[in-house]
Amino acid sequence: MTVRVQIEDFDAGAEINMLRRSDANIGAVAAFVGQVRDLNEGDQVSELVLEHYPGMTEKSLQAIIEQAKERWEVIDALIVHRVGKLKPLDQIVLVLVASSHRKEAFAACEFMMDYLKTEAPFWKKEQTPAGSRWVEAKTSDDEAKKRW
Amino acid sequence: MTVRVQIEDFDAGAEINMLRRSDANIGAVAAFVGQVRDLNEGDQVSELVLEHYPGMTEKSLQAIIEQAKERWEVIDALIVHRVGKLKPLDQIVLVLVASSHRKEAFAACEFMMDYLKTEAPFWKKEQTPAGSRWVEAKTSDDEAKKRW
Amino acid sequence: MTSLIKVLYFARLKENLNYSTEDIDLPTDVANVAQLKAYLAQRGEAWANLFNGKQSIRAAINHALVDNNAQIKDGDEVAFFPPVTGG
Amino acid sequence: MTSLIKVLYFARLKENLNYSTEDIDLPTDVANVAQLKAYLAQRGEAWANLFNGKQSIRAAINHALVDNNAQIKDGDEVAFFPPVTGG
Repeated sequence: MTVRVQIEDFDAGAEINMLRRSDANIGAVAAFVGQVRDLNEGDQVSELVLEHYPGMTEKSLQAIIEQAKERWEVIDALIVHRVGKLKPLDQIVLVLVASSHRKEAFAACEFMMDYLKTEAPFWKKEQTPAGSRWVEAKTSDDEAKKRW
Repeated sequence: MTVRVQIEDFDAGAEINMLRRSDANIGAVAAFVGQVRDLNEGDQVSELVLEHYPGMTEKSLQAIIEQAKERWEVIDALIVHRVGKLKPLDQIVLVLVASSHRKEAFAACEFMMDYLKTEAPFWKKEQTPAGSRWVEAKTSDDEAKKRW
Repeated sequence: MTSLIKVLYFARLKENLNYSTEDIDLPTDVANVAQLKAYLAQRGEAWANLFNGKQSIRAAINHALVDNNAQIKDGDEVAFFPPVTGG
Repeated sequence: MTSLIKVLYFARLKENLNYSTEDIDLPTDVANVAQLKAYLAQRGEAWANLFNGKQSIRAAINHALVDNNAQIKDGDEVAFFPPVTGG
């Protein structure tokens, strides 16, 4: 169970292989990769800056993994989240869940993303033709979290 | 939208990168990797042979992607399924779904796995200490499909 | 009028019957999947065991899953197999 | 008895206040998050705009999300920030 907050890019394939090969009781790995889109709220986005709260971020991501472990049979999990300057097509976040069976892996992975979106202290500022602006939180993310 | 049925292993990371980089409107990639477990129904598994129905298999997987596209906003999707001899820790199946948003990507990816498990003509024969046996279909897979 | 069809068997069926594919010239009273199963069940014990209706056998015509009522026509490729176990 | 706490501001708050961190020696009548917000709102227009209750401001004490009723004690690290937008 690992969390990493980093400026550098990540290698989703290498992380998946490391996770799944660690235990032959793993039958399913559910993965999520988030990437920067070139469009948000109808405006062209040329750059994104991700700020976070060092110290709290890591604890918050660890707590999200712990909650997932309490609810589903998670053999191993990983969250990698990038901070700093990002451009469209750059990867932002990787969430992996390894389990014996796919249903548990899918549920835990989606749960972790929904919680990350509403609890982990990251903030996006995006550069558009009209200048830079802080990204607004979405009510759809709060609703996604309430399902669980 | 691609399906591949192959003896060779696949590189999940390379496939994820190829898919996500094709369109800057993609914000979310949901992925599923299935691997061979060393235990099934309480018995040690040393080897698995995957048989399929060439011709029907590819059509069946394409039809599963088409159904997912009708229900969710899928920008691109991929299914790779291996056949032939496999051992514990070998990868069996890769399902990828790229969408603008995570909810659609997760739903379509899980839907595709549930349909693949009950509709795509693959059959597993496993080698255990007591000899070889055909893997029995699970009622839990039929139930997983009925949810959709 | 005769109907010449191709029949394929997979997985456990292929092993139990020791048959993977054959061409069958259908009798005129065999027009759907249920009737083809009944026809095959008459071939002997191994066939009867599989096609007597007690085992869960799936059928496909021309690569599409079908049920027992599906009509079979000249030139069709019909496949019989156990419930699938991929993924 | 005085309570010395550390206060951090993030994202839009940090920019609007032009402040990222400070040490505050709390008055004795400031014992919870709501009272700290009211105390900060008195500092001027930019502060009032953020802490008057009309904006959605999240608070954390010692790295854990808390609500307005959460008690603040000597040595705490209190953070204020907008709703999060990671992922």
